[in-house]
Amino acid sequence: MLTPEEWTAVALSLKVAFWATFWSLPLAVLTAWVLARASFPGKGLLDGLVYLPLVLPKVVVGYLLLLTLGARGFIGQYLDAWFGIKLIFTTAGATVAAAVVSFPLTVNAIRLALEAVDRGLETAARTLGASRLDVFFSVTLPLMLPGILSGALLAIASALGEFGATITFVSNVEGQTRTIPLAIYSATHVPDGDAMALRLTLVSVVLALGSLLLAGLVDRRIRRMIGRA
Amino acid sequence: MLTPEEWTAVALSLKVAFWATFWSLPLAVLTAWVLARASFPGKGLLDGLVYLPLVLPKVVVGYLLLLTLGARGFIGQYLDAWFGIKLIFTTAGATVAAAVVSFPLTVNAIRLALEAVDRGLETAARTLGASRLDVFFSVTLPLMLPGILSGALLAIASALGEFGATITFVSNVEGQTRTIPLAIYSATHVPDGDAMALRLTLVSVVLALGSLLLAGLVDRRIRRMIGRA
Amino acid sequence: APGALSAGEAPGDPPTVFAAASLTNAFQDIGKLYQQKTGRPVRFSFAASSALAKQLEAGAPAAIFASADNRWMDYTEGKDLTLKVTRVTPIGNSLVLIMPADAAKDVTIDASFNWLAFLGADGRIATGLTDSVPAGIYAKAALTSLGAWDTVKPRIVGAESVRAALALVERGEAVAGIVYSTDAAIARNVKVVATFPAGSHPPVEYPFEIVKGQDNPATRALLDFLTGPEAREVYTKYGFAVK
Amino acid sequence: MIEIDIRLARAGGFALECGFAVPGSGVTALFGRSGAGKTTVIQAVAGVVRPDAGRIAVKGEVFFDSARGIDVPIEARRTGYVFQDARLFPHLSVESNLRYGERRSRAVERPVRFEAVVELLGIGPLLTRRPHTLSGGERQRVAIGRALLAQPRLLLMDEPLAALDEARKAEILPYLERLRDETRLPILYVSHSIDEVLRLADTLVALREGRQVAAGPVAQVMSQPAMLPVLGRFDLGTLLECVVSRHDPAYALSSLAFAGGELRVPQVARAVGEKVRARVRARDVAIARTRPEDVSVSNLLPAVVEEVRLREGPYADIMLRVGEARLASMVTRESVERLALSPGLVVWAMIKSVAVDSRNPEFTEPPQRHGA
Amino acid sequence: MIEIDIRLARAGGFALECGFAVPGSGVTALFGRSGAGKTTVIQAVAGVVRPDAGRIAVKGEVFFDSARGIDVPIEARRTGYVFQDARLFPHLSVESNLRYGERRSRAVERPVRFEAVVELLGIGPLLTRRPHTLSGGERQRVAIGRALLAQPRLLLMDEPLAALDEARKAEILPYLERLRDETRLPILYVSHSIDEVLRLADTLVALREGRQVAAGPVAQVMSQPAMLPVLGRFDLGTLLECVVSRHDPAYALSSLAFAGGELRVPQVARAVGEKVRARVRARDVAIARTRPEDVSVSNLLPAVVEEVRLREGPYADIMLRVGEARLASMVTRESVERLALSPGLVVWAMIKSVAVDSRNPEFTEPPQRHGA
Ligand SMILES: Nc1ncnc2c1ncn2[C@@H]1O[C@H](COP(=O)(O)OP(=O)(O)OP(=O)(O)O)[C@@H](O)[C@H]1O
Ligand SMILES: Nc1ncnc2c1ncn2[C@@H]1O[C@H](COP(=O)(O)OP(=O)(O)OP(=O)(O)O)[C@@H](O)[C@H]1O
Ligand SMILES: [Mg+2]
Ligand SMILES: [Mg+2]
Repeated sequence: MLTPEEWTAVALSLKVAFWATFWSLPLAVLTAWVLARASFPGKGLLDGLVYLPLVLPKVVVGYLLLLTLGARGFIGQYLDAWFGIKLIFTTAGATVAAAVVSFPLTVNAIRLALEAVDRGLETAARTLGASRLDVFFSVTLPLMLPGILSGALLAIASALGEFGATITFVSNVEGQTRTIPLAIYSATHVPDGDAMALRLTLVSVVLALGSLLLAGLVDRRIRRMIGRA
Repeated sequence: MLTPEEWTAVALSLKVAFWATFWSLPLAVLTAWVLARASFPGKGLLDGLVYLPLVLPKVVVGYLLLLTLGARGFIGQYLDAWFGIKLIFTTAGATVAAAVVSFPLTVNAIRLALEAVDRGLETAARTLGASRLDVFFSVTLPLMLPGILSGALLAIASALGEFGATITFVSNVEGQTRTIPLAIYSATHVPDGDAMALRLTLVSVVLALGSLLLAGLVDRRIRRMIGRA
Repeated sequence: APGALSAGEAPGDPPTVFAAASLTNAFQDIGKLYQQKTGRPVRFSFAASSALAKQLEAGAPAAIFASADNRWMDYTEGKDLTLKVTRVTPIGNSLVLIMPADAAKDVTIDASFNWLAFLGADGRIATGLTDSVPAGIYAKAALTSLGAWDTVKPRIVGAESVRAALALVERGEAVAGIVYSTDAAIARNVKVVATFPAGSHPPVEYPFEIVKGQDNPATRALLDFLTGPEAREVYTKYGFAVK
Repeated sequence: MIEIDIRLARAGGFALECGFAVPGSGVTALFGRSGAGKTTVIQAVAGVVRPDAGRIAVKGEVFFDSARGIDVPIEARRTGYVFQDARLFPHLSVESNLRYGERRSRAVERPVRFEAVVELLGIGPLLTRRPHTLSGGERQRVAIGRALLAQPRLLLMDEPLAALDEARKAEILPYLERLRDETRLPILYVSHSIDEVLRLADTLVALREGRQVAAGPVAQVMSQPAMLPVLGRFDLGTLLECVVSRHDPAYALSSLAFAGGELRVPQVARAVGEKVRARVRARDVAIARTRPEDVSVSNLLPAVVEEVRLREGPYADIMLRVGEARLASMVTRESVERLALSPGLVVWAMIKSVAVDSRNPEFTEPPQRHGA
Repeated sequence: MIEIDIRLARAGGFALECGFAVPGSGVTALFGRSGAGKTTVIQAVAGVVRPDAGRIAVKGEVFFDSARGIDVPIEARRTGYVFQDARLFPHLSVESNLRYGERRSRAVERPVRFEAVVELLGIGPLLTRRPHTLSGGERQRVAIGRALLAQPRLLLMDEPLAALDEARKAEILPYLERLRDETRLPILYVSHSIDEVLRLADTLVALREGRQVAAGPVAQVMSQPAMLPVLGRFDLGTLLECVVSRHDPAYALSSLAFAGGELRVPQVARAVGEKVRARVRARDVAIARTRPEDVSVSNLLPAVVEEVRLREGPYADIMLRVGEARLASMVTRESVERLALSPGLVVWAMIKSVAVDSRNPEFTEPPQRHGA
């Protein structure tokens, strides 16, 4: 059905989408919490910064990543020198690109869920002796779960579809950074690549529906758990 | 500061982002409602369909739009023949592309907000004589406003950053379809275009921050209005 | 917006030229000259040749298609979208090897050139996507004919456009790049260290054709202007090989 | 006529089964302990939960009938539901909350006036406020007003007064009584307070663990032995059907004639000849062997001891016959011995205080039973 | 010692200003009409709202002091707060809700046992359920249990029993009393029910429109004229400080000696010699000019009329002197004339029923006042 090369792209896409979501989720929860609950000078700026990857063309986002996290980038050089972390041309870099692009979506979904959490319940938890942090993990976070799930789903979906930032930042290195969208992109630029593009598009669709189905199941279970069903 | 050409791109971007959001919002609210509240066979499919533009590379989305809504497209030909609506090369087409790409984000934000609405209040409204539809407009919708706002913001942001689907669907025509991201793309193909690309990137950033600021103000007012402040 | 929906290709609109993105700067200059001379404006749409070809296929009302390689022109011809009889190929390009200006060392590319020594331990070489972006396709062809493809392939990074490949070399992220000479000419901080032998790859050509149904005197005049002497001057200025 | 005959099982094991028919006007109290199923019954009538099977009809209009597949939508039932939790709309001001249902009622049918409700509930100063700034009691008052202004054809009240102070309760109860009498609005009323129930209700439905223990006119139900575990001991008493016989404006007193004689009570707002109901709590009835002279107790009635029931603890229940009527009294066992109370003994009943309910007498006719 | 002296203004115009110091153990009732500011005071103590200025200290520990910039975080205050709305965690089972605070308390300090609380509140069958499937009363019971199990050093209860039936209330109150006595847990208790207040409270703080009307020991506060508008007329009464003088197990009665003689009451669970408090409602006191013979009323005390106050309506307030004690009585104006009651007249007070509160007598000592 798929060529080995295409299977590689599919596997890589899944890997990138999973890790991008996995790593960005905790940070997204933290950011959402800060944006929804904390108030400090410069919050508006942080807010803007978070949504920036959404509003900028993805190619520009990729270019900015290149400037900062490339081997010669002003952060990237230290990542390499100090930790031996190389992002450019690597799967790790593709993961970073996907994470950055999906970050605003994740944060937004989680933030909405957070704002819907009844603060009266948080207050009640504190009167029962729970510290703010404890309240967050024992009350706020469980009540936010549907939102976090929704955020994760968006993150995975957009990571699966991410193209512009990835190709600009880490280019197309076979087996390293060549995700499904890159493969599709290539296919659409070859005069007779339509069949391949279609096959890969179908794979994307199946992946998307699959993850939605899974998310739906998990969601229903969570809702039953937190008594919102 | 900006060249007339750049101003055109900025104005066009704003126009496209605004109208894309304006037209897709009601449909997004309806879709979110159906996904959150109704249950019917094939709902999973609809769910998947909604998220598709997110999971597919934008270039593919644009290509699919071209296939369906282009002048020879299987819907597009009737749009033209029956209503005289031409999408290809036109701002209207760019608007459609932006709307399609941002649709999943909008739906997701609105859906989360909808799920957070206390159904007990809807029941209360019905005991007071309000029909389902009436309840929706008088109780559910106002309580969803922060989510809708958040969805609109995401829609505007992603419309401002949309590139792949637009250039593939409606090409890159100055004054018609050359939005900021396309202008940045063009700028990178011109010698000394870097300065222009940078300027336009800055404009994007300013627009993003501005709309966030505006959204924040509106959001605070809405929350005060619905007693969630 | 009612306004947004009604905008379209009205009869009085200027003709639209579909041009490969690499022609952006040259065509913009030529367009200005054309308007100065004839008083008639021209509209351009710059995108990847593939995207433009697909748009033509979907019924985009363009007048002229200027492709960055023959394959897509053959494609539109084959679909009966553009008129073979109007085909002209006024310009070409050459494929060059570039390096960051600060690390540049002139080399000669031939069958015996030691790519691995040239690239160093883990150096990368940037070019367009080797199966879709024209520059990348030519690079692959050239390396293959030089017998170096298999050794170099793991080091190749394919960018979404020649410009992106250029950026990787400019930034020093890649040790070298394979791009068109025109691209190298407009880039700062990179230096051409070698030109690929002309025979190592199919000629880089930019075929122009008139779109079916648009073959009228006005379009002909425009096509003539695009291949005329004023245009040739502009092409030269941007480093194209004028034929 | 309100006919309810439903079965409903809930996840956690609770099952409701009850069937009763009560008059289509007047107040029907649903009485029972926490978790007995009172709210569930109310919800079924409102259409908020759907019974597994059964039938619900109000004044001849069928709301639900599983046999005939009828299930009228919530909004078409027009049941003014006051929820146990107030459920005010957070996005609307107090005034808009109040107007919500009013706007949706037919203009020609608005017996409940906005100003009257605001005045009565003392919520005038709150009209521009948002619900989240209200105190618990204020919220409940607004919820009551909102339900009333929806001009319902049936009022469902789920412990509406629990969050209110005595003074406020004392103000609202007469208004509900007036509403009941003037608009003939039937009211289904859930309460834990037997005082509230006795004051307001014509009909009583007692629930216990989802089962209907008793249903019928208050006076009749209250005397059923099945009610003993439902009612607390101190709340036992007697209901007397009376007719206003005389007013004594100088002392602000009225006289009520009943089967056993005449009662002097604080002035009632009913014309002479009208029927009223008086409630005498057993603990408010003392017994004397000889007629006490010069006591402040206004009501001294000759009586015969019918029955003496000694109970655990210090108390005994004495049933007295006063003329044609029966009267319960609660005294200490010590007093029973001291006075040598035994059936047949002729005594005097001293009634220290009487609660009079000026209900519209036509509602006291016994309803036809239906169902379980 | 619980010292509260706070000022707080809310949007909407409401301003709270109150200052009182009450003993650091025993029950302090916050009493007042809907919207008086009771919940606001409780919230300030819990740390849920921050006063504009003032000081809050519990047992020497300062929770809040605007002058010294102290504002202890909510969780460090360990106030077991039972909210007016139950606020159960929807994502946790009933058992996990109950355990939530328990887990977060220090294991060495757990006087309140899980099993005891579950047993007492009758929530054993609900342990595996989710909050959204509970009835209103069940929810409130779980909320009470959750607060108790957090092993608080102070219990804040905002109308915790309003949603409960009389029988359940009657079960929970003694447990709270025991808790109060055994763990010396101070309780701040908001209630509309003067009966509940009198039964539970040692100290009473009365609020009216955000102002403190009175504060101090219950007996002292209840007799203040400022309390008249706060209390309903029917709730007037007298509190008598008594000593248990004798038990009469045969009749399940006890005798209490007080400054005016002796009272016979249902048996109290206190040893002879212990102090208890008895409450006599004015409406439960009748007056006779001559000693009535052979009446079931157990308590007949010689008295002297001190004052006669005629009121509007049918009633009059009579102040009696019984030995050293004073006793309020409520009779009809008609009786005043019929018996020719006037100051100086020697009469008999007939006390039909007495509510006795077996509180730990050491809590009745007057607290030091502080602030406003
Ligand atoms: N967040 C708020 N903003 C503005 N006003 C408020 C707010 N919360 C309470 N109030 C007002 O403060 C006053 C006191 O409220 P509080 O909740 O303390 O009353 P309460 O004595 O507990 O009454 P209830 O018995 O009805 O619960 C009320 O008039 C109320 O409307
Ligand atoms: N959604 C539900 N799922 C499962 N059980 C439920 C649900 N709602 C209520 N119950 C159970 O049904 C029983 C009756 O509940 P209901 O709310 O009718 O009681 P109630 O008589 O109104 O009690 P209260 O006076 O405490 O409000 C209770 O035992 C309750 O736990
Ligand atoms: Mg209930
Ligand atoms: Mg309150």
